[in-house]
Amino acid sequence: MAGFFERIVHLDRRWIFLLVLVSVATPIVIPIGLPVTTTGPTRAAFEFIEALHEGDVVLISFDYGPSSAPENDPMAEAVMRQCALKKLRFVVCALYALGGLGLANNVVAKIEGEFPNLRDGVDYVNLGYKDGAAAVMRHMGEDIAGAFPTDVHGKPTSEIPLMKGVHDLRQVKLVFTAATGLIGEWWITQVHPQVGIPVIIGPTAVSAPKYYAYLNSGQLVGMLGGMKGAAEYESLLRARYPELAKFYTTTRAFTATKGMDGQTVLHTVILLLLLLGNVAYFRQRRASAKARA
Amino acid sequence: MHPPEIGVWIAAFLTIACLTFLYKDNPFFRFAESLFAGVSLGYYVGIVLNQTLLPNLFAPMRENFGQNWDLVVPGLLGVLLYMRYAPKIGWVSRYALAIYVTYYIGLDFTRRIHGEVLPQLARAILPLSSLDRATFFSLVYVLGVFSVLVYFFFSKEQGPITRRISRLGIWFLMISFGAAFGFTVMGRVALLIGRLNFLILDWIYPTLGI
Amino acid sequence: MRLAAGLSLLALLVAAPIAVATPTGTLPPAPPEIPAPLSFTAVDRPGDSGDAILLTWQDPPGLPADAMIEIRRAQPPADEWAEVAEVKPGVGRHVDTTARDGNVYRYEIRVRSAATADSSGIAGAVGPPVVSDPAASHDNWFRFERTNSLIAVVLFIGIILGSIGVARSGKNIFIRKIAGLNALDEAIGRATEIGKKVMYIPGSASMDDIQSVASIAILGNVARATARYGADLDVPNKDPLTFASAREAVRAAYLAEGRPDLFREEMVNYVTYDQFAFTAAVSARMIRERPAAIFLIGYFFAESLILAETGQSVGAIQIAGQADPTQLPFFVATCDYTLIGEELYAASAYLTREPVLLGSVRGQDIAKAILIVLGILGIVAASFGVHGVADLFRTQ
Amino acid sequence: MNLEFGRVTLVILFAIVPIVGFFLGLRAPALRSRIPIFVGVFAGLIPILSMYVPKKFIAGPTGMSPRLDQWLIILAGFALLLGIVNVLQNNMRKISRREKGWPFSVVLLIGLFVTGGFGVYGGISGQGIGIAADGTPTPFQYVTNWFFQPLQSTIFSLLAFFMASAAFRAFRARNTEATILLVAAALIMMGRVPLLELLAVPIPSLQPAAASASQGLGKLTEWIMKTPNGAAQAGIIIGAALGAASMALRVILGIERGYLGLGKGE
Repeated sequence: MAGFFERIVHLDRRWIFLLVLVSVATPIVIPIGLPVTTTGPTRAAFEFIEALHEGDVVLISFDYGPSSAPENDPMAEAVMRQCALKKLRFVVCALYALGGLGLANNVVAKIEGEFPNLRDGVDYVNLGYKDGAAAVMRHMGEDIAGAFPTDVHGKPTSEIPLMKGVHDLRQVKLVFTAATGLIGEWWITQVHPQVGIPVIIGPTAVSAPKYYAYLNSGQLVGMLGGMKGAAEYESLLRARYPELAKFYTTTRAFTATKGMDGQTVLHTVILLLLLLGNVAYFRQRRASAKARA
Repeated sequence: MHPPEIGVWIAAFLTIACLTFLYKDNPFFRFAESLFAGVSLGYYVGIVLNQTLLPNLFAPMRENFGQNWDLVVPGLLGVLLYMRYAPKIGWVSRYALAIYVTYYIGLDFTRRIHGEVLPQLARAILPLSSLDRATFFSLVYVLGVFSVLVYFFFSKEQGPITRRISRLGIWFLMISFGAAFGFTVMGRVALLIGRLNFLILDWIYPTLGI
Repeated sequence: MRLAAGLSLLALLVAAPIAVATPTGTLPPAPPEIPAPLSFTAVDRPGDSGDAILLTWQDPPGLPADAMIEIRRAQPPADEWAEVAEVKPGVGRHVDTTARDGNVYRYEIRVRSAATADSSGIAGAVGPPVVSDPAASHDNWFRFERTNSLIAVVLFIGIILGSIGVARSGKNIFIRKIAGLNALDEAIGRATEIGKKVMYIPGSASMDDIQSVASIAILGNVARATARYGADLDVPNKDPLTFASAREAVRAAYLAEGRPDLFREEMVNYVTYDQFAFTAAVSARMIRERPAAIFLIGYFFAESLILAETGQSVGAIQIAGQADPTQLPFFVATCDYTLIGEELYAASAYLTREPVLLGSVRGQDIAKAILIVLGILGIVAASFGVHGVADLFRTQ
Repeated sequence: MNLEFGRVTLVILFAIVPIVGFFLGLRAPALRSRIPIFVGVFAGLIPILSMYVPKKFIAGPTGMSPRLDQWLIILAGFALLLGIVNVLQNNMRKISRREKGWPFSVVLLIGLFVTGGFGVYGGISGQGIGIAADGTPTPFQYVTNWFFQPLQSTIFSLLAFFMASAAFRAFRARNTEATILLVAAALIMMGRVPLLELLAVPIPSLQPAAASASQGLGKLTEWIMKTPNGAAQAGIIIGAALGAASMALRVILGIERGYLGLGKGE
């Protein structure tokens, strides 16, 4: 037995890697469908958007790249669906250099397909990508058309019907940033102080803890923390709008809710490993103390 | 269902080659890693040229030189960076670096005090008068902020009281680190889910015709 | 279409006073009177960069339920009124950001009831207008709402410069032990003994982040130690400007130690600009070359754990350092020592013991002490029911 | 020619002064470091002033601070070539000396030239680097989609494995601090996912209890993240901000100048 624990304490990490691979791959092939409990920051974000009025303008900023797409894509999709259902008008932009635009285009195309009534330029507009995130944000605070002279199709921003009456961020009711790194934080530390616009952030799980400080200080309205936050948002959305269920139950497409199955299994596996590691550690320590005595 | 296109096969091969690094270093990984280093650098050549230099430097100068004549200067400063390869006058590259660094550091300076120190302090000023759960939570918060700050005192030898407070600060730090670690596992698993989704849903299933 | 609406508006405007003057009964009932907004002013918006005029007013009592406030503007001497905005009641202010500096404007404000005929009986009836004094926008010299932040900045600069002055005058300054920095020499020494290299990664950020600047300062000290011991140094870089700085710093360190012969250009090398391509290449380098000591100091992002776990698996002594809290948990879990937060910035003072640097660390401590005292005073005041203490520190 | 005050000042400070400095520096070596530091003081003061002085010439949309921002984005663009030169030097050397693993240097250079070539072609031809006018991806986009992005995402996803191995090794209750770390991590991991529900799957009668316990755990997680974690983060942020601001001051004033390769008193 002591030999077993000895081996566990110094376990080759490749066994752990194998375990991780198996426990994440299995639920993709065989889904479980576990329930999701919602948390305060996500509910705050959801209710804030719910309280907006028809015709209000929301800015959705794609501040992430393909590497965090499994986390951020479902957030952007969920918020856009909510805007479409509530008839909020949304302005899309991308400030992340490495593929933010491609992701924005994908998500917009997907939502266009789901809501055929949406009119480009009237109900939403895709302004495309602009380099120099912080400077662009500050510029948008003063003049959106100045920061983005044309939309993604090359149409002058000032001629787009939606942008009539939307000169700068002061006429926008909310910024939602799906973000992987610093850019999301700049919305809070630079744009929010500049124009006082409410900000909701959808950060990757890793940066989420940092934003609690901003939630506490009131600089942030709400937050969708990582894939769990996205899954929570999906479940809030499905509860409020049953007509959305069809987007969240197809077998081929990926949703954050499905991702949570793999998450749960792997979290369980890691916790069991922690338990095993500690039991082994104490057994071994006792054994070596005995040996010394 | 169409069989996956050649691009999917390339991506699948590179994905698996990278994953083999977990087992051990091997020629497939080394191939993928070298290719990645080259492709990524080439990628940024394309990105920087098309998304930074063309729209910010060349296009404005070509379209309206009168308004943008001053952009000659950053172009020249950019060239100065390469002067380090000229042995005698390598020192002129310092100008470019000094301007770049101090501008952003200046920007950072006010951002730290204006955007971080003051708002975070404002947040820690909480009334602790009533006896309820909210006050207890506020007290925990206040203790946390100030004990961590005490831990960061460098120039004063710790007395018995400050030593205890700073120990408390370390405990708060440990809670925070543990919590943040646990919180992050999710995000990382999400990435792996993304890759395995690709391998299973976009490559294996279509190849097998499922 | 718009012309027709305008004409009918005009007709209404003309008709309204007549309707009031006529005795009731002979004509259809008079429309409910629409009140005019009160205390309307138009002034330059204070504390901005110009091109904006601030309009303020008070909603009059007895507004129709669906009324809007209509704002128009004219440029004297011309008397053509152009619509600027229509806002909901209850706001009481509007900023006209379409104004241009150097122009003089007059603004007119009036209440417009609903445009549809069925809600109040009259289609788009408007109340009497109130016209402002002429106003012009200009840029200003100070943002008053940032007074608190300016005071803080000035105070901070004063404290730091004062402490540096005191330190320069020769006062001895104590600095507490920082374990990660004590281990630095030991790690380099061990690398020299077993003939393996020392790897120093100055983060993934460019020189626009101050953590990179701090890391380069520490790198200077590490390079001096490797020059002294004769250990091999390897500094792979992600950012080209950090790379340029790092090379200068290492070269200067070898020169300062009198060992320019040991300095090789390849010690500080560039890998690639992509975060993960960099990570893959450097991790692979760790596995292949098995450095004895690895320093991960600077601003790291998600790559932190891949680098540190790989470094751990090759058995290197690892010292990490980062001021931003996001990656600290991973460094704490995988590295032997971690410089946490402010420790990163105190490091160069600790390593060099230069009075100027020690003085500024002392200044930071004084600033912290003041913050703690202010915080506690604020909490006491807030607990005794003084409102708005925290607002003194909120910035805009 | 736009000769706004702010713009002309920028050109004088950051072009004329360096040019004069260059010629002076040829004769007086001491000025080779002093004038760059002097210029740096101004570059550092501009953004600080623009924070409080909203005058057009400094903080307006084309004022000194935003304009300098635009300048430096361009400067940073030039810097990439600095790195590329170094990569070429290092790999060419490996290839010419037939150092161990030199074929991989060939792979690297092919990747660099092909991808970079597509990017340059896209820029010069006006085709761009995204989707071409006919809706097909440009060659650059093709390489991005099927080479660059899968590689990037896969290396990123290695973190899932490393999280597990790091947690297993590091989270052991060796002492008080390590125990706190372990307990906090374990609690949060439990609270973040419907783990109790998963464990209750085989026993249906326990499921409601598991759900409510899970809800409670979720609340606890939220509290830990918000209160003790939020407090520690705020403490780190405040301390680090003071350290950063003090360092910034030293850099702007030219006291700290290791980043220029200048030691004390050089």
